[in-house]
Amino acid sequence: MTSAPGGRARSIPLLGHDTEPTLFELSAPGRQSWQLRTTGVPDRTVDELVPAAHRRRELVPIAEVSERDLVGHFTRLSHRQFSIDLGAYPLGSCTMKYNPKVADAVAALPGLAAAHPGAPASLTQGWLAVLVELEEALCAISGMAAATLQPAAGAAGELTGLLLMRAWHAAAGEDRRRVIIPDSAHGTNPASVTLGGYQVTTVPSDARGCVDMAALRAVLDADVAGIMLTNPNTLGLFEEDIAEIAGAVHEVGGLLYYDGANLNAILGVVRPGDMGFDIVHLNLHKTFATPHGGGGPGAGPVAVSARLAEFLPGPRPVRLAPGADGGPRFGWETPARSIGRVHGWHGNALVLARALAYIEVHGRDGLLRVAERAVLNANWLRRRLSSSYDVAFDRPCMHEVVLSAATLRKAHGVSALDVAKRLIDEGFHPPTVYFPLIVDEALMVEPTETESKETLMALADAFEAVAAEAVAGLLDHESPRHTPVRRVDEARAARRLVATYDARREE
Amino acid sequence: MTSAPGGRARSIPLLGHDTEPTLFELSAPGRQSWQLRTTGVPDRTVDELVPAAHRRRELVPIAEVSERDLVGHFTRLSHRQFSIDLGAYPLGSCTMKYNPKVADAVAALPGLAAAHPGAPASLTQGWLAVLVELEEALCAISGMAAATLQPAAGAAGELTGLLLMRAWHAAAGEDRRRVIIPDSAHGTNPASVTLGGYQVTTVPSDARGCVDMAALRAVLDADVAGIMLTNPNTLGLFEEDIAEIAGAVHEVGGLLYYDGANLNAILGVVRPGDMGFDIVHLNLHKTFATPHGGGGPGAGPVAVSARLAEFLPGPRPVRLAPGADGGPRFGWETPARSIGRVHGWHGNALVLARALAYIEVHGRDGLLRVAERAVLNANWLRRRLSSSYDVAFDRPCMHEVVLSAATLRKAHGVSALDVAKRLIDEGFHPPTVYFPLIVDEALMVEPTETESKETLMALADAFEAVAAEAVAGLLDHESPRHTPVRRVDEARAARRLVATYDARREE
Amino acid sequence: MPDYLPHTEDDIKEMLAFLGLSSLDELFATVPAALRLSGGLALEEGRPEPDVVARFEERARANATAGLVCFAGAGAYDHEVPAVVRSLAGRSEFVTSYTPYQAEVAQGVLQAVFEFQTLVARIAGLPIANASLYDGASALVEGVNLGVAASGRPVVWVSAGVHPHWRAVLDTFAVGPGHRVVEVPLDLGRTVWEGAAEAGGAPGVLVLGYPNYLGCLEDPAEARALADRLGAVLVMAADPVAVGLVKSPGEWGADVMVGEGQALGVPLAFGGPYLGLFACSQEHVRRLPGRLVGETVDRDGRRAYVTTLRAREQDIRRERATSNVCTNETLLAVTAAIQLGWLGTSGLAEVALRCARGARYCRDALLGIDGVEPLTGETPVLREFALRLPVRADLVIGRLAAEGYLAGVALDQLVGDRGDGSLDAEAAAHGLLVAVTERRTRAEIDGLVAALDKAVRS
Amino acid sequence: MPDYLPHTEDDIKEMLAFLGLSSLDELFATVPAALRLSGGLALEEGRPEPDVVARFEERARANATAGLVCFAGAGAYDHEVPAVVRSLAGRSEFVTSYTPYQAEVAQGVLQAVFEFQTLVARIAGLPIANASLYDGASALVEGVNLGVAASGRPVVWVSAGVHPHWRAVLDTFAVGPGHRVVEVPLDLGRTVWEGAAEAGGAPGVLVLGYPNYLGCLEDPAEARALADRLGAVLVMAADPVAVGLVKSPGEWGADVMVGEGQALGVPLAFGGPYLGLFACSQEHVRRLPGRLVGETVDRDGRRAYVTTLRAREQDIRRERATSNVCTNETLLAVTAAIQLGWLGTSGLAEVALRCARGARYCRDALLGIDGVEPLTGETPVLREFALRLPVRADLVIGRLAAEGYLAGVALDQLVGDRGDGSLDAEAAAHGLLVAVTERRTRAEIDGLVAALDKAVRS
Ligand SMILES: Cc1ncc(COP(=O)(O)O)c(C=O)c1O
Ligand SMILES: Cc1ncc(COP(=O)(O)O)c(C=O)c1O
Repeated sequence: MTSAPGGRARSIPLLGHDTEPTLFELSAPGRQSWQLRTTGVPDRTVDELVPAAHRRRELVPIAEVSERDLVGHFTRLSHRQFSIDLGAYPLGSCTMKYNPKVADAVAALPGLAAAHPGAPASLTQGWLAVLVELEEALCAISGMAAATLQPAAGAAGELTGLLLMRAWHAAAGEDRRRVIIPDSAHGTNPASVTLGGYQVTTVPSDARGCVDMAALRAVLDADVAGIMLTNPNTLGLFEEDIAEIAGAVHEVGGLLYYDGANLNAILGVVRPGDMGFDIVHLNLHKTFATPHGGGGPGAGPVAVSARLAEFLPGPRPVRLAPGADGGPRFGWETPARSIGRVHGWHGNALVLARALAYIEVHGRDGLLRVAERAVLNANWLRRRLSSSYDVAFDRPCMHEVVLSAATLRKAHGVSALDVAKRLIDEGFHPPTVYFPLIVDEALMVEPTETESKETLMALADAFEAVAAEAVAGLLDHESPRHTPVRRVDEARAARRLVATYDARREE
Repeated sequence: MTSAPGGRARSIPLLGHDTEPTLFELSAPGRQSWQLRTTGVPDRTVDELVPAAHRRRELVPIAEVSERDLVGHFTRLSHRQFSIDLGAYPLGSCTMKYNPKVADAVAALPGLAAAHPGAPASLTQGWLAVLVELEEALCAISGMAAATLQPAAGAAGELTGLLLMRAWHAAAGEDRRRVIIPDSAHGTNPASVTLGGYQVTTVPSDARGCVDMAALRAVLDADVAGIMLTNPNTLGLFEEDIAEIAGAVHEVGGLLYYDGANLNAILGVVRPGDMGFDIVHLNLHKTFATPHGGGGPGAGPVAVSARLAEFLPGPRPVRLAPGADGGPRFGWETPARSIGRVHGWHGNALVLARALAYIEVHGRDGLLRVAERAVLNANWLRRRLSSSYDVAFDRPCMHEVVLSAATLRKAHGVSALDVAKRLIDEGFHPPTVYFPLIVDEALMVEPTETESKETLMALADAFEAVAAEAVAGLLDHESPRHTPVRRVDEARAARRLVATYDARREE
Repeated sequence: MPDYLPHTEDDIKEMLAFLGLSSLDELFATVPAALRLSGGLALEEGRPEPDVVARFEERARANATAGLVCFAGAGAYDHEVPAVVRSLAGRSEFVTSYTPYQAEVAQGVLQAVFEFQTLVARIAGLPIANASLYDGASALVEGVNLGVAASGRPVVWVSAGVHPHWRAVLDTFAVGPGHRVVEVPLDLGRTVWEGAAEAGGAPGVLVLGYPNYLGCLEDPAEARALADRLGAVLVMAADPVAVGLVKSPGEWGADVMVGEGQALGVPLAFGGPYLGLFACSQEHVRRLPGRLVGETVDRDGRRAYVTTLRAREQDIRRERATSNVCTNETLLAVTAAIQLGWLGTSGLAEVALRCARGARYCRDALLGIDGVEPLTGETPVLREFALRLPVRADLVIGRLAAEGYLAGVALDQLVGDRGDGSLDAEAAAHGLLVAVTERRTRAEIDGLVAALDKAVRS
Repeated sequence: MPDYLPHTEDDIKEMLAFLGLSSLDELFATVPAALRLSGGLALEEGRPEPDVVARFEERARANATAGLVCFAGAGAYDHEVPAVVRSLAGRSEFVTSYTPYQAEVAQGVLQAVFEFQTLVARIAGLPIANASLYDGASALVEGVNLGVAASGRPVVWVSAGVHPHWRAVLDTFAVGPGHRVVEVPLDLGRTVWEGAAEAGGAPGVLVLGYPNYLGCLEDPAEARALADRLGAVLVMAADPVAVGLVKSPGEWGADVMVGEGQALGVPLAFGGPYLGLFACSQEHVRRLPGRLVGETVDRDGRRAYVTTLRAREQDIRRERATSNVCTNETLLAVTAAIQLGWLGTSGLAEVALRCARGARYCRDALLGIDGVEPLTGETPVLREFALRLPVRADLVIGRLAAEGYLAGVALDQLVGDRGDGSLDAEAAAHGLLVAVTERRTRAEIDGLVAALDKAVRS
């Protein structure tokens, strides 16, 4: 079998719409990219070094490509990929704001990037300073007393928070079994509840899109460990009854967990701690603009009120008494009743450093502006689009608005998916579709604060044009039309699973 | 006038074929990207600092965009641009080989990139070492005695070389007026001759594509300052009579200038110095793989034989007697009869550093492999394509082969340009067209050594497919078809010159 | 007021007017006044980028460790990462995109992840690999969850040779589902499975480190046989670089491989973001945690990639999902695919071989220093090994830092008070774990040895 | 044998066979045996990338200057270049493409250059700007060539206030065309045009530096009037940052602006690659040197960009071309367009203002040191100024380097023995040129002043 040409570029949309061969198809026996340092270490054969019982018979087949073809392949793949840097990305609930490049530069500093996580505190004071100062900033922002930076993403933060909840109740000699979540909650919430060893009790949303207080009261009892909320909620609405909710939950001895995915809307306006939350996770890869990397890495620090601090994961970076020179000193400390480690080391350190840089550039004033502009943008879109789309709950929203194609669907047979795909042809990444689940044909739009009025106008025009097409019966199921691949067959992918190149060849 | 939306991405081929607005159309009064260091320097008003007579009345209009829109704009532009990293770039005479990323890393080292060119030698020993070691390597490669690294590109090297020629003859009390160049020469050669104060005498190529010896002898006399040749020449052919040429030119007291643009073909095989050349320029942005940056920067060092060294531009980096610690020491020195400076500082330093890195990785053995593979690739293509295209001079070539669409043109009304544009649809950057001028409908193909056999096969298949279409009368003038813009109206650009955005608006 | 906001004063006026509002503050009318933050956040005012960069440069300088010649490992290794990998993985299309929900505009990330899955599966010697998990520790937790679900038995036998931090993370997350984790002790670097039985209850899962945290290659055949006898799922926590030389978990018969992918192109970065590797046999595919990319075709029949078997995931299955993971470590998976592409078939083996050579050379030399003893027995080592020093290891590390070396990781710092069943406090305090990668030159190793010789004598 | 070559042994065999050859050597049959190099190049064997990087890191460390707080200028300035500009200009599509010969696949570079031309034209206050030249010095040479061609008179009056290196380059290249360059001396930082006449022959071109190399803002109106009287073309060598505050060359009536664009986002980089700026009035467009991008439409009527007026260029016009330039500095032109986009209308002025503030503050403080005198008279300065020290400038620079400062550029090193008509050797030896950019903090300036005070006393 001959290999595919590594220098042909018909797979980049600039030149054509071919598929890009895989790394494996580009491979040819004997090609090599690697170059390793000359060490002068004495040669020894594999046989001398690896006992026969363990030795592998053949090399692990990877691929054999020249550096030139390696570069061609992955550069071409990048041209087949949309990203924030290319344009607006109004993906609801994901807060796809511009990621400042300065954070990349900070994360690339050798003094940070080349630091070994197992080095003693005396040799890593700079990193400890970053972690401690970030923890302090996050506590100030969320209105909490202490935090752990270990969780690697939001969901990890959720599970960590639920284990804190569990430890808290256990310490009180209680064994509660249920955690309440609203029906509008993100999927990670119920999934985390299960992994936390709790049962999910779902409360419905009321006509205003908020937690139905009556329904909540009905399910509250001494078996309730706590409730998980995001506020603003996934409908982009602020839970106005949050004080009552907090009161009611606390009354039965439950704790309030805050899913910080939507914190962007309220930075500097209101703090989860002041709303009565006991445990808060923050998505640094959303609110604090750390790049999402096509699916990760993220960071989901968890901040708690004073009474829960002693349960936090450890070891924790802490300030020590100033050194001889009076300068700050930092070290590690494990809380008295710590639930233990939740990460192999100290958390996603470079993501944490990026977030601190973002926070330091914005400061108290800048973060407030972020929230104001985010909410302004979302409301402007809501108002503009309320005439052409159903708005799930048409009242002032926070950082995002949930539209619905329900009417378009009924009247014109056009789905939220059709609208989303058609928007691609208009030059925009689609919004989040079919979430939250309680909204029929949901189109969840989060413009974020870094998009300009002109971009919002163009986005609104695109949305309206698509709606108009639908009404005129001109909107088909063919879009997107320009992308290197058209609509993909998801059913087939699941039916005939091909999850590796080798599985394909076996076909 | 409202501004264009900075977040819309229909101009990237991934999503669509719109034109990308200019930076100026994206501008909106009051937007800002810049952030400058807090200095604590006392404020002073412009009036205090700039005398009224000099003060400008209004700010220079640049553009007012957010950092997010700045990133969107230039990232989108990059998706409208082909590059080596995306695929093969067989542009004859340009040696578009893969540019190793390691050279970028070297050029980014703060110790190199942040060094001020006016700092004394004692503070820039590292840079001086780079320059001296590169000069030594280039002399070894070209077989010359000394070199200047100042010229910023090949053409600058040519002119520098011609001035060295002039200085040499002047020193001998001679005032010669003519410089000979073959009719196949690159346009910079004659242009440089004129700027060097000489008249161009053109010698024809013979039936074999080489300098016609008889014709050369006929124009040689005491008025000839020298001859400029590139060997292999622009037809990709080695001038086999080079020894005779050198003898004849030297006989009349002329000097031989070597245009190093095609050096890639003979690295480690034969050296210009051994062929009898007196002055040699090297295109580091070709042979030594420094990235061409969409048109520059380059570097065109000039190496000379011992007898010309005293005329070299100055100041020159030189080795001094070892320091107290026995380590190497470097300084500056201006040759006795230097023609003077040819660059504002020391040359395109970061390009020079990249080239040295490339040379050090390859070494004596690697550079020879480069030449062998480059010539192997070109000959393979020549052989493969000789059945479907005219080969200007169908005999073993060096690093490139000049094809011709002459027959296709006569028989099928298809031009070299049609072939070139059609190749774009096949996923390849076109070859150089209509150069060298002496070849009718020239298609000059230089695959370079970093393209694989598979890529050459695909390229050959594409060439043949296009020829077949032409023969079948199926090749139209419509290609390229997928690119974000189709064939552009060059005549109109020249007729109604719009060289700035402001000129457009005046229309 | 530095920020990245495009809104001009006029924009804000116009937009507020359009909304019929007179101030930005009114946007927050639905936030109860009583809860509103007065006086703003307790943070400094914003500072321009160059000021912030200067601060970080200062913090970076305060990490002395970054300038040292690195012999530390313990799960984080100083391997070569070439400029080409950094520049490709840094392409902003990979860096600034979200999870590939819209396949038509995400073929770049999807295909790169598909290639990553293929490479992990080949390294694991197992047919299925997912699109990554947070890190090795989280991969272990997911592996155990899968094993318990598959076997239906909550008892988990974990070799104490598994990385101490990973075991700690497993303990933390075992609480929710209520797994009963039994730690099986080491002796001279080898797991003593015999005793485990007493712990009561037949295990549903066995976990073995390969190599273990002390760098020793234990015998997976023994664990496999035991697992067969007990009808348990065998999870191997394997190192992808070691696999360049040794048999893959699949060859040893593991049902699940979990691993840390940091060694595949990811910088040390003080411990994160790293890359959780997860592979398993075909029968467990529907229990696979996290995202999975599959190949399919588009409506024109063109090959295309898309996330698949979504029904396992939290956003669809919610409380019955196989895992709660959503955001994973995609960018690092893409980086690993590029790094592996750069290493290629010969390079992965070459790196493993060079590590083993360097480690052997270094270990022999260090054992030549009197008072320095091996901490493990005859079990073979590759890239890393444990020694018992005549002096407390933390003191030695401190002294060698002054000489320009990060000598390794002190065992007591690593294992804390959980130990591994064989280390007494005294041994832990004198225990040093030394790693030698392909980047370490003979001169650096000789330098380390000389400095350590001096350090243990002074 | 490290390299970047894809050829396997089999590839080579097959390809040679296809060519009917039996060895690679036969490929070079047309090279006369007598000329063939025997024994190979006199170079070391190739070394793998990491070895080479290590070497360069060592060389980089040997450039002490890079670590100093920079007060040196003389045409190369330490301005802020933000991460965003570096990352955009580093996109491989811009970095690894060739000259945009095929417009359809080069709209990215073409449009970026079109925007660059627009920005340079606006800064120059002139309607036409080209796609860049090598550096300020080469731009000056081209400007003079244009002026001589336009005026038809080869005599060129150049103010001695023009950067000494540029004047040196002009002298070098004047030899070919045979321009007669007359240097018009400075006095206390101002050009004394009066004397020039004697040099004989009416000049076709006048050249003025704005500001001049000593940082002084001379009066262009005087030069313009003189040029009018003599019917000469006025070329102004202007600094693009200064233009943020002062009138543009166009406003002053210049026919041509030449300049160094390094200050617009280009690193100091030991002097290159830098960026030659060139702009002129409409009447000279057909004499414009170098590449020019123009706007047009494609066959579908879409806006498109293409290189235009090619008939001026060497590849078409050959020996009658307006210039021999082919490769220019496109990547730096693109960088400058991005940097200017980042600065924007307010930023360019802000940078110029901050430089002027810093320079004024620094100059006042330095003049407070006894023995330190101004070298120039009342002519106003912006970012840079010249002082006369009581001690040799090179000694002071050496002493301050030890304190962490690059104090400036020694005048004698800069002007060499060509001087500027007013500097005697002694003044040159004691002359120091100090530049203060927007990056210099008050603390850094105070530190410089204190150190210099100490240095001149010791
Ligand atoms: C509302 C909400 N909660 C939780 C999460 C989970 O966060 P992560 O993806 O970082 O695990 C998300 C992110 O998608 C979210 O939008
Ligand atoms: C044969 C030849 N000579 C000279 C040159 C001019 O080199 P540069 O573009 O670096 O000025 C070139 C480059 O195009 C060339 O191909």
